[in-house]
Amino acid sequence: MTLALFYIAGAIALAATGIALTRVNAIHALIYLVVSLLAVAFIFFLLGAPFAAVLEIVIYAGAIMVLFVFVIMMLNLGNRGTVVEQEMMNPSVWIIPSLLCLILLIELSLSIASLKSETNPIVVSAKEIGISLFGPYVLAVEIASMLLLAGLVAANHIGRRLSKMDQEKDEG
Amino acid sequence: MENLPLVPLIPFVSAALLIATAGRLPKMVVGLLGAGSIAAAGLLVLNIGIEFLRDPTPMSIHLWTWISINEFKPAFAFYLDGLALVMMSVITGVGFLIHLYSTEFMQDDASFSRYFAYMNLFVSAMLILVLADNLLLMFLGWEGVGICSYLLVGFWYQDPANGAAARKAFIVTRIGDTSMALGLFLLVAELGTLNILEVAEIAKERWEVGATIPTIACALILGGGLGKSAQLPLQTWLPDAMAGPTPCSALIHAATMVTAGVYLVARNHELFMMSPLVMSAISIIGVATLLLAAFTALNQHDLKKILAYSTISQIGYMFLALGVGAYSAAIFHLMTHAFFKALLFLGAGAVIHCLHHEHDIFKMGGLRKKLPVVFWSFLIGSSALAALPFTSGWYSKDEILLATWSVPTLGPWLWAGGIAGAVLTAIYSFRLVFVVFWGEAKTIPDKQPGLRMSAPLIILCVFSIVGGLINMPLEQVFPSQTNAHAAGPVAWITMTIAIVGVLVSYLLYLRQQINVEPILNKPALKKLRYFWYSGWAMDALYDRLLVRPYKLTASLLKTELIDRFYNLIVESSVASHRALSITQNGKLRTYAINLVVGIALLAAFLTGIV
Amino acid sequence: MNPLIIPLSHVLMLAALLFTAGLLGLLIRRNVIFILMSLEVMLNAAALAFVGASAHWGQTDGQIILLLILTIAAAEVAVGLGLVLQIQRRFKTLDLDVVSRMRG
Amino acid sequence: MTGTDFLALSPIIALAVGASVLLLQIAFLRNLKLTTGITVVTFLACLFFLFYITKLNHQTTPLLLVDPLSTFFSIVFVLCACITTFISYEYLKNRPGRNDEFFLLVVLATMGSIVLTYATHLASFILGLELMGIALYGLIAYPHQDDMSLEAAIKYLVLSGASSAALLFGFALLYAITGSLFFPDLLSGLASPEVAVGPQSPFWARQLILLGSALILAGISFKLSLAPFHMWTPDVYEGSPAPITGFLATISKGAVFAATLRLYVIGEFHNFPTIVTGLTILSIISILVGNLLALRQENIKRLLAYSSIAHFGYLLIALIAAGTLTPNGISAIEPSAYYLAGYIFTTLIATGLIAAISSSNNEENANLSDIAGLFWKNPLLALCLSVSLLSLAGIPLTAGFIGKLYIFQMGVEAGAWLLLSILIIGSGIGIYYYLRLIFSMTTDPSSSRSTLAPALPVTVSLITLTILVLYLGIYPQPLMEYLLWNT
Repeated sequence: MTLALFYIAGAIALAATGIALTRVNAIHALIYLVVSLLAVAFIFFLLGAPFAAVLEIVIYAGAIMVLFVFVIMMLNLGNRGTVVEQEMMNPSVWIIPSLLCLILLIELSLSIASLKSETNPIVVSAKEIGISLFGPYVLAVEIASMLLLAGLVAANHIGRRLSKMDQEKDEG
Repeated sequence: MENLPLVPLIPFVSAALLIATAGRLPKMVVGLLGAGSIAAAGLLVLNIGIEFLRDPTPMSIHLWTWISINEFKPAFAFYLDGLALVMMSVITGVGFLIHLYSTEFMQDDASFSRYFAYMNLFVSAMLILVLADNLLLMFLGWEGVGICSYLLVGFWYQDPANGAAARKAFIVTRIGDTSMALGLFLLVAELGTLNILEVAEIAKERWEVGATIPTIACALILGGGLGKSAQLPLQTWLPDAMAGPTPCSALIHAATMVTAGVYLVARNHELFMMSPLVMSAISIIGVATLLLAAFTALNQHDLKKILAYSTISQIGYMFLALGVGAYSAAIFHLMTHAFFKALLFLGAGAVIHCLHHEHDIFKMGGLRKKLPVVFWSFLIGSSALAALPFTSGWYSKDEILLATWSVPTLGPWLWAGGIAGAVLTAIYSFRLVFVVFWGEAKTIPDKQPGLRMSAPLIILCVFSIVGGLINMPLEQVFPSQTNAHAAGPVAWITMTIAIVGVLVSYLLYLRQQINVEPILNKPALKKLRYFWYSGWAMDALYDRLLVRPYKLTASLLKTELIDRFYNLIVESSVASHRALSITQNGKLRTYAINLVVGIALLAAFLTGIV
Repeated sequence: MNPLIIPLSHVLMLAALLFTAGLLGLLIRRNVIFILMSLEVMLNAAALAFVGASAHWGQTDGQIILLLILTIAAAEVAVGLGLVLQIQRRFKTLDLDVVSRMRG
Repeated sequence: MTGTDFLALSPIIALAVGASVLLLQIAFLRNLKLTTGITVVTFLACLFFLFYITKLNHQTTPLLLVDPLSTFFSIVFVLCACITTFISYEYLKNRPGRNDEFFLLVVLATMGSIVLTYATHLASFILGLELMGIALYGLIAYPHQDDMSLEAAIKYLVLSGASSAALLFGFALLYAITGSLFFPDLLSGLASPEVAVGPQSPFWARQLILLGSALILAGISFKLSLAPFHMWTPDVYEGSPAPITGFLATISKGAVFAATLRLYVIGEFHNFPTIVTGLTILSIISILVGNLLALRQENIKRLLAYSSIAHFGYLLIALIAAGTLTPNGISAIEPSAYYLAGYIFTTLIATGLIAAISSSNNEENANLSDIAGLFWKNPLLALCLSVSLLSLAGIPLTAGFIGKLYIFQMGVEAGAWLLLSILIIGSGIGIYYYLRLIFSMTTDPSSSRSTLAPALPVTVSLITLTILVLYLGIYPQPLMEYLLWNT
């Protein structure tokens, strides 16, 4: 039963990702990506990691994807980019990369398929994660806060408009 | 004693300062820094010398190990013994006088600061050379003085001829240096060390006297000495090196650097004694060089070239002394030669300075009254050079010739060569004095040497006379010589032969009693004189023997296989550069594809799928 | 719930598939926003592998790495989207091939 | 957390406090001079603590191991960061717009490098890497009115993100096999005894470990810009502000290498012959590709980028040879640490000088023509650059020579003749383009317009670095002994 659920969720995740990355419209792509992330979150749940599943939904699907949506809305792209995007969907662009990725995938799967081990999952509760997060991993939490600070400062600076002249150029 | 490392350091720091300020300092400061640093080093040497004489045990100061690879641990370490002390004193003492002289001689030169930077750097490198306790550090100093010599010969680089002279000096000595480097490699490979004391010790244990390997090693190292000291067959660069400023010729090409070859052999005498063959070669080379250079000096009329050939000739005497095992005599002559030859060069510099840069002695004359200080210095310098009795040169040359006589088999022949050289030396040195200072005045001096030029001349005059009385602390360095004094007549000839030469010179050039013109102008003799004038046509010989065949082969090979091979390297490098540059096309996707290719290949390789 | 029996190799296989899918997206898209999305997919695949392995060993470590990956992804996306804004402003396009000028 | 823990962490805490103070200062009072001052004080405080803990050997939680070697690396990095601050001030002071955040990001990036250097656990490894990375994205794109810096930043972000993902995926595979993220247990202390690593371990386990290692190696090679993962390097170096080019080429790469060294030695990766062979191939390609690409490069930033590719190829030789020399691979540490320190100081001189040139020219790039006649205009700085280039070329009496000699010696002992011949070929090509730079400094000054007179702190730092490079080349003994003593 769980195994079947896992395959279904996996298939959904893969298919949604595939569709998302071949969309022309960014918003459509994002919706598919959210679906994919939800499917992965479900897999986390199946693997006995409910806390991870919740985080995946809240942060990935909830926060990061919404960030994308904001930016796309701010840019108000419309259909300007669509033409270029369609041009590059012809085979000459994707055939070599696809072959490369196929080779890499074969390599990965050859090794992974040889893995023989039975999983005996134990449900890891949020409490246990909390204990180890503020036990051995407490420094990771602190450093992660610095990392977010760096991201914040960098994004704030980069995203800022430079000057009035710049703004006028934008509007014009 | 602990401040020994400061001796080379002070001139080095001064040179670094002068280079860093790049001529922005006022000349006054440059002069003070340039001459002052040498004076400071000289005072330190004096201090160290006094201490050393009180307790004359050799000591070495290990500063640090440069690198350590298995057994091979070349160190930055200085070794102080009597020999090093003598050399240091000569370098800093004579060096200081020459620097002082230079402050006046060069004062109108635009590159005043550059000059002192090079000179200080030279002194520093020379001090490292004589203080080094291992051959690698010595080689560093060796190359350092080579560079400084190159820079100073080509000091007035605006004239292409000077540049050519500098290059010639550099390339010819480089041939010797390469040979020396090969010798050092051989020593490291065979003995595993370059420390001078250890080399001597291990060599004695491991090798038999006269075996092949020590002979090859000594011959190769000797090659370096021959190049640096302008001995046959590498002597051709020194006359051209006179293109540099005269005080630098006095310091580098007379007093110190050119005698480095003598120092090299003396310092490693225990190694050289392993090979009697090389020792005989040294003495024969010495005699050949001293005769050849003396004949050439006789026919020159450029004031500085005469002195240059006489330097080659005098170093020939030193090599002769080394070859017969009279090391302390060689070093003794090195020291006295440093005094009187520096004196002569500085005197020549004063003449040239006061005579609108005139070099031709036959355009001078009658300067006896006009430039009295210079005249007296020349007279004293030439007497010492000719080894007139009781001058410093007399003591040292006498010692060399007497030691030569007592050598079995070859001895008398070498002695005869030395005596012939002594006569010639006396003739050409007094020819110089008579032609320049007597007779009618052909060029009128426009100025007089000032105090800063006269004072060094006077001090060097004193040393040139009494320098022979200095007792050098060399007993512990060299094996004691058997002072087998030669029988009466030999000793008398040795001691007085120079007077004959002076007399001949007097008759020929001052009195002109014997009119030799008709004989000299006979075609055969004229050719011979020209042959001598050209330095036994060595340059032409090398041109025919080496340069032209080289150029010929080069031009033949230009289109040939070997060159094509080298061009292929260049072309393939450039072609692969171009090809690789094309891959850097700036497209993110290309880069990403490359990244994936890399991951795929790496994964395939590591997991063994390929 | 009955014992969850999902073989580790299958989880890793799914992660590898998602990883290559993200990589493919990175290789064929020219629009910066899509490239950033592909990056997210790749990071998410790595996170999935960690959670799978974490479940296999019954440890918390893998899930904590997931948390860190989320943090990193968030920060990276924030900076990346800032760049997207600025690129759109300056070049009037999000096509990376147009933006690329340096070479050699 | 004990007192020793806090002591061990004190350098990182100093940087964190500094970053917080900077954040507050920027919020209330924007003043570039004040910001620079606080940054310098932060770095000096950090250096103070680092010097205080030089002898400390302490595992602080599983995440960080403070040991003398890492502390040595951290001292080098923080010193360089401090000098970068001086150079950056010079670079920023005449630029319009808000420049204060620059220093905050520099402090955070430096913190990332220290965390990375001390890392003994995947969590700290990846956090340090990404903290440095994210701060660097911000720094590269800092002058975002400049098209090139935007291009450089987006290229770096995308490719670096992809390589981080590969790195993480690789670690996930290792984790799946061995159940540990702690470096000492990564391969050896296995959670399940039947999967003991080595020739006796089951085929599938080794297979997966090697696959994971390949992905990790790919990720690390990208950060070290080893060929064939090097292509981003020239573009990013060229597009970055000059002080950040220096940061990327020195601290960023150095920290990744320091962490890799530790991962390699503690994780005992050298027990896998195929990994060593993989490193050999990477090293050979990097040396050849890096040197060949630099051959006729006119842009100095790009040239340094290419040369850094080659230099990390040389560094790999130490790792490769170490495995065959000592069973635990520890002999890699001393030569590579020496080489790395020499390389970092040397490169910082060159990039610092380029920063000074581009600040005075008010343009981002320095071409060969921009340094024409430098010997006549500013002989002192020209001398510094010459020493730096000679050291990069590996001429005796410079740090670069001793480093190369050290690595060469290791190669000889390990009998890695192929690698050594490649090293010689690479150095030969290298001499050509380094000397080409020196020659162009001696050419006629009239062809270039720039005047060069950087502020005192910059000049002093560059001269200090030059003296350091010469000192390490003439008197290498103390550092060698220090490194030997502490490994």
